[in-house]
Amino acid sequence: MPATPLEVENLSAGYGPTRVLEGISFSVPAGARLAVLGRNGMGKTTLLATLAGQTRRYEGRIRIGETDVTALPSASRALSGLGFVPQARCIFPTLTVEENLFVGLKGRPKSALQEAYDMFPRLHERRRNLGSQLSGGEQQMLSTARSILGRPSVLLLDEPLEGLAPVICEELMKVFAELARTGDMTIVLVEQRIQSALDFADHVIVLERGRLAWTGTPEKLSQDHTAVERLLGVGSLH
Amino acid sequence: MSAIFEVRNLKRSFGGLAVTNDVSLAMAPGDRVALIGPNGAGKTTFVNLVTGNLTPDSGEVRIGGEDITRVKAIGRVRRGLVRSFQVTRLFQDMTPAEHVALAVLQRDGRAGRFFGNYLAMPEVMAEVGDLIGKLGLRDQMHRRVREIAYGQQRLLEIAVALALKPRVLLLDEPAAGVPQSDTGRIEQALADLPPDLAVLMIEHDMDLVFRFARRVIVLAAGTIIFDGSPSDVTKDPRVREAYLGSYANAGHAA
Amino acid sequence: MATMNETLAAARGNRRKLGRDLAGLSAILALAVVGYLLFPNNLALLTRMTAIALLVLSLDLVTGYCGVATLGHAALFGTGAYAAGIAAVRFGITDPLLMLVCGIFGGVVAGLLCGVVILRAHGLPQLVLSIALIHLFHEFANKASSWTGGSDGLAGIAPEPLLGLFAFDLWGRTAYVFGIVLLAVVFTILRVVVRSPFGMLCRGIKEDPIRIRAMGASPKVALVKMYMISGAVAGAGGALNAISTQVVGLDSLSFTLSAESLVMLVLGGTGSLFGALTGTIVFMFFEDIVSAANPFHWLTMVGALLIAVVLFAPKGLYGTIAAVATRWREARR
Amino acid sequence: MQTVFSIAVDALAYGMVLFVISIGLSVTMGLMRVVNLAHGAFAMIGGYIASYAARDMGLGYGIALMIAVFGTILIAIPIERLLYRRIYGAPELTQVLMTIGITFCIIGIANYVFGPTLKTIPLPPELQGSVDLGFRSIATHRIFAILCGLAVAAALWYLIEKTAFGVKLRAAVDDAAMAAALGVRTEVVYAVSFAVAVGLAALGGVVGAELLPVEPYYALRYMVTFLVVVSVGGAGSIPGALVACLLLGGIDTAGRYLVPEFGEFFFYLAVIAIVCVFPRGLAGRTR
Amino acid sequence: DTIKVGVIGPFSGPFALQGKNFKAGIDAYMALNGSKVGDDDVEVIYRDVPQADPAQSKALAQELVVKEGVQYLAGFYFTPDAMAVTPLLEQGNVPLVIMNAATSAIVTKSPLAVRTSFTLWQTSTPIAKVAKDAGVSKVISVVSDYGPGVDAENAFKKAYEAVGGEIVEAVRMPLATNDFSPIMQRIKDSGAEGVFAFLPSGPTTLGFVKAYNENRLKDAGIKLFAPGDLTQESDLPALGEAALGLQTTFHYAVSHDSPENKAFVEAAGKAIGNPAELSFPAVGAYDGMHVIYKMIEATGGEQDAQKAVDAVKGLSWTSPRGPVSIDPESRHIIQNIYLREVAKADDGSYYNKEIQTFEKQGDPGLAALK
Ligand SMILES: Nc1ncnc2c1ncn2[C@@H]1O[C@H](COP(=O)(O)OP(=O)(O)OP(=O)(O)O)[C@@H](O)[C@H]1O
Ligand SMILES: Nc1ncnc2c1ncn2[C@@H]1O[C@H](COP(=O)(O)OP(=O)(O)OP(=O)(O)O)[C@@H](O)[C@H]1O
Ligand SMILES: [Mg+2]
Ligand SMILES: [Mg+2]
Repeated sequence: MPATPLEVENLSAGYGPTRVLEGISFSVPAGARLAVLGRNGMGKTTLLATLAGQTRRYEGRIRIGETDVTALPSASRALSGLGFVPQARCIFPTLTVEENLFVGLKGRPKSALQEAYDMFPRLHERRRNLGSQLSGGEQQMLSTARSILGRPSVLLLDEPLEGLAPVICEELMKVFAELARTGDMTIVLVEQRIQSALDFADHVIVLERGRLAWTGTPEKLSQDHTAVERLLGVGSLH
Repeated sequence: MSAIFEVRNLKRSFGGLAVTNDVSLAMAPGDRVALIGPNGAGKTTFVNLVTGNLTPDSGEVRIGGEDITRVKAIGRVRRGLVRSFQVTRLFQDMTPAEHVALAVLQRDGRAGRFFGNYLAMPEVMAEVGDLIGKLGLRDQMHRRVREIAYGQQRLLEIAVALALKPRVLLLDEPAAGVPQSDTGRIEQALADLPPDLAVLMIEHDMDLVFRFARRVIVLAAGTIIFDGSPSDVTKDPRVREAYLGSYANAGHAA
Repeated sequence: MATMNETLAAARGNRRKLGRDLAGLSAILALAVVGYLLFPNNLALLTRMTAIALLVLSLDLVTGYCGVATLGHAALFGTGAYAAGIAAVRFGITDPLLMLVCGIFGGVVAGLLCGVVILRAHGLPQLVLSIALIHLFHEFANKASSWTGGSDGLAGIAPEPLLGLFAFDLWGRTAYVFGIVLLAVVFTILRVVVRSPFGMLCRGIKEDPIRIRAMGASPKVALVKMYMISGAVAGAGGALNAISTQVVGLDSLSFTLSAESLVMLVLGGTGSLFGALTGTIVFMFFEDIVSAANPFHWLTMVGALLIAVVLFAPKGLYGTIAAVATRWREARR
Repeated sequence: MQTVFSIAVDALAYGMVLFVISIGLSVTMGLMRVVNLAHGAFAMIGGYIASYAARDMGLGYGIALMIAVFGTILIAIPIERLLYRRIYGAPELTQVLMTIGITFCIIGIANYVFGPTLKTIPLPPELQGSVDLGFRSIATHRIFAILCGLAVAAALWYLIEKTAFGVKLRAAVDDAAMAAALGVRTEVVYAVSFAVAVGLAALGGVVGAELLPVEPYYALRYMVTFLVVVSVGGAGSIPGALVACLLLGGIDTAGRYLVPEFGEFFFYLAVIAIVCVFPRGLAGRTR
Repeated sequence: DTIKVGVIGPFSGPFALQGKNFKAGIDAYMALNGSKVGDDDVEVIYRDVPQADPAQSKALAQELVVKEGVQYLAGFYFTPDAMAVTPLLEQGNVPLVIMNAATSAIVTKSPLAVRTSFTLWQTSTPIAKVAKDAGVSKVISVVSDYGPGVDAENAFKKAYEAVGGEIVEAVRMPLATNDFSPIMQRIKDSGAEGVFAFLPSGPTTLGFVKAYNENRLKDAGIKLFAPGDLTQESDLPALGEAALGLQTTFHYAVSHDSPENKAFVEAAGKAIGNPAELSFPAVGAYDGMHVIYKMIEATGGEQDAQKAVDAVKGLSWTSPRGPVSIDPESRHIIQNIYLREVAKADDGSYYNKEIQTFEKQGDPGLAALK
């Protein structure tokens, strides 16, 4: 059995002097689909950003596959197999769509761009436009496609459905599931639409004020009404 | 009922791509309209055209019967046409109270005054407190915006729009990025709007759309392909195919 | 009930700010007295510092509060100086207060002119507009030498005694006191202005003019107004300079002075009146000390100071101290 | 008519010299978004090195040029690592403060080490003298500068627009954190770009030395000129900078010929007019 | 007692070279004549005004007088800086010894001002005759567009027209001109037989002289006449071949052949470090110190500005530049003006070779003022 693709031990992190995350540990098996849930401002984005190497880490270790990336800068983590779709999308505004995708290629041949266009034909239509001229949803597509192009072994998705039309959401969730199913990609998903997240995931963790408050399977969470009520602030899931 | 807001044959293209293609619509006071459509259909562009952030190639925009096509963006706001932004545009170093106070003062034409301070103006503070309270931002009132969570920034965005006392309100994805636990706040705020206010909301969250709207307009590739009641929209095959997908089957519309 | 509390809390916040204003004002006056006692023989420098402080304050109004990038702010200062000087030399208006009024008026006119041009662009091109403007002003003053004395400077300004009582003497006491009073008055007025709804509007414009427009306010109009206020302040500084040194040179309309005032502002910290004052005082004192210590190679020391400030106090001297103080206060809570 | 041609030739030559010297600044300012007021200082260092190599050590012009470019890069590396790295992405005014500080220091050091007199870089015989164009003559070294300008423009345009490095550089500038998250080693990209910019500055300092002679105050004396042409062109755009240099060079030259006493007026009025019509510069990149 | 002399000049920045020369001249004088006058020690205090900045200059002068207690103010490279301090002199009871600033009017602003340098009228007048004698009767005048440039233009024009020459055109060009090709084109098109040019010494002179050669004006036989600022000794190594044969008129050449000058050049060369940097402001400073020493002698170290100034009115001595005296009326220096030509020495260096002398020249500019 190969090493777990992502392992986090006792992680604490934050911004400058403010600590946001506190003692987080979990690990994800290959091909897993992990959903990270939690109310507004509980640290979901911070967790993903920390995994991607973009916040200040105070304690703890992060391992991707065989490599301990704890001390590595963001770029090295990306090169050892991490993909990151940030909540803010972070499109390069002065680059064209094609150039945006190109940055995500991580040295793969240029022909691989076609994969992205197959996934989102809309991007192909707009490939000569500047990133700043895209509509909100198109930016979201671009951000997702850009990360997938680099063939990450672990893909971190921060609210990838925000601003997308319902049909596209469905399509996209299917694509994610497919990527995970073929076994070579582990997906960590942060999502506000709890139901979509639970439908997709096979593991769930819930954050509460920067700490791990709940772990388990989606089915278990659906039944744990008190947890849902307390941790997610929603009456029930249906 | 006469239209408070009317758009006629609005057109705009970006280098050959017709993003808004002959769009016409009218809204009466009290209308609650949802504008939906696939990504890149031209919804945000439509709002930009209407508010004067972009100039149309042709067509006409009217508010309260007055043709405002040549009026600048600022003039449109002063005539009661107010928008919120798809990606929040707030002043990162100012507090929510300052945001709302500034909007209130501006609306009353006092934002150019060289003396005095809003904190010492009871009537302004009363209104600020009222609006902030309605949107549940009271705890954050005097914190800087950069320090408050994104969901709450969205609520503030709406508070600022409301403080301007619009006659027509255009909301561009007000709930994007707001967690489910907080969408209720937005809904409540929308429900409390003055009844004679006309509201057009762009949103991809269908649950919210169906709870809010009494009329739905679907825009695809720059053209209106559907304009009707929420219960009919799920039955329209073109809308289902282009936009709703299996959502239509889930039976939320009822 | 809630509103009652709000109003109370707001009133309390307001009082706290008022307290800070008074503290600031007394700080200026205390510093002035200390300066007088410590350097009774160097009042000329202190007066010059006061005049430059007015220029830097005025720059802070447009740069710090409105986010306008300019390397041509001396145009306002210089116009004020020339207005006061020309009034005295060519029209015989030698009453210092009237000269001050002329300076302020000149500054306002220059502010209006510069504002209208500079606000046509943003960022780097805006910087370039301001550079072009200051060069035009400079060239104009050079050309109009029958009025301005050209590159020889406008000499022969002989202000009457202030209020008919206090003559401007070699020791510069009158000029110094005049300058300090002027600074204190201007500072007080500016505190009110930046706190006012108009000040809030300007801060909003700095952060996001599109948002301001969506609120129905015109950034352009507000900024031009601010530019005129700024012109009045800079013009007052220029007039003070003309009155106290009794000459006006082309340097008061120079790119160098503009750049220097920007350096002082950033050194102290933008977006705060105290920052502008701190920057001026620190920079000019430092320059005076190192240039007296080694008139030949002091520029290197100034360079080192600027680098050190960026490395260790990236928000400017006052800005960084204020930030540390806030953090410390918050940590204690 | 002949006069018009004559002015055109002068304008072309002057514009190209401006271009060679300031194009490096377009890279730092437009692509790396660093308002690098120390650009002239690096050009000056290049000039000093070349002057030392060619005049005092008696090396050939070409070799001196190479030594100047690489020597300046070598000197710039520690400055980049220690100082510039701290201001990438900082507010513009902070960058202004830092780079002015660096300029002051370099001026002070140059004044101390080389003294305040002018330094020349002896031209090789091939570049001395002038060439007859039929209706007039033009200095050979100016033709050399024109060719250098064209070569630099082409090479730089290709590097930025067409190579993977160029895309990565632009991405890193747009959003350094995201570029890193996609596997771009932003520090390396920045360091290389900075080296390129500094090398170009040195090249410009040497090639332009006939027009802008090397002395300690060089670093500040021409700072405004560089800043103006780069911004009028639209920072970061190679064609924009080229057009701006030729245009402003032309206006300057024509103004100086026709109405020398109002030369400055013309130049700066033109700058204001251009910026008012093109508020982002002639070919400004939209953000 | 210690008598303090405050010297204000550009010791850093773009004109640092000139400030350095001030210091070299002063150091040379004190090295040769000791730092004591009678029982009093002389101490020099330097203050830096990098570019013309009258306000700064005045503030520093005030500081020197009030705080440092200097009895003499000296230096001043730029006219406005000197003008700015004239109102202080009487109140402060200090004489002002101007070591460079070259606009005629300064000495009229205060009876306590004495000048030991030159004026542009003084140096630009004789060259008119030189031009005429060389058989040139149509000249175009090209000067930098600022005070001294205008002075030079007026001086030349007056003198040249007086000897029957014609000024075909008078061009004023911006101080910050880098590329002189269009100016050269203009000179060509004017149909003049010669050019009168004034540019402040510094980097632009290099561009001007080079453009003059490269545009083949020299080959076309259009002669260049200028006051000596154009071929300042410290610029000659850079100008090199291009300057060869240029004729200028000036009050001082480092090459002046006299024992006084030999001693001066040696001492000043040592003081400045690199003798190649030595140039005319040094001699102005050197003679300025001479005047100050005489003033101290006359007053016995007491602070009495009027007495000090009266004492040097009519003073004459042999300066490194030749015989000079202070005009009792204007308090400006009367001196020889030399016509020099740039020549190549045996060791390959370039120098200004004196070829003609105009003796005892006063300042024609003062007459023009009236
Ligand atoms: N740049 C920052 N500086 C300081 N604090 C921050 C910063 N960004 C976020 N925070 C704080 O960190 C906490 C966690 O924020 P985070 O963005 O990780 O939450 P989240 O769970 O992703 O919320 P959301 O559902 O709104 O996306 C919040 O309280 C927030 O205020
Ligand atoms: N300045 C522009 N130049 C070129 N194309 C543009 C420009 N602005 C928008 N577009 C294009 O116009 C189309 C409509 O954009 P718009 O932002 O209006 O879409 P939208 O309906 O709001 O989509 P979403 O739901 O994703 O926000 C998009 O395809 C976009 O790429
Ligand atoms: Mg988040
Ligand atoms: Mg949109």
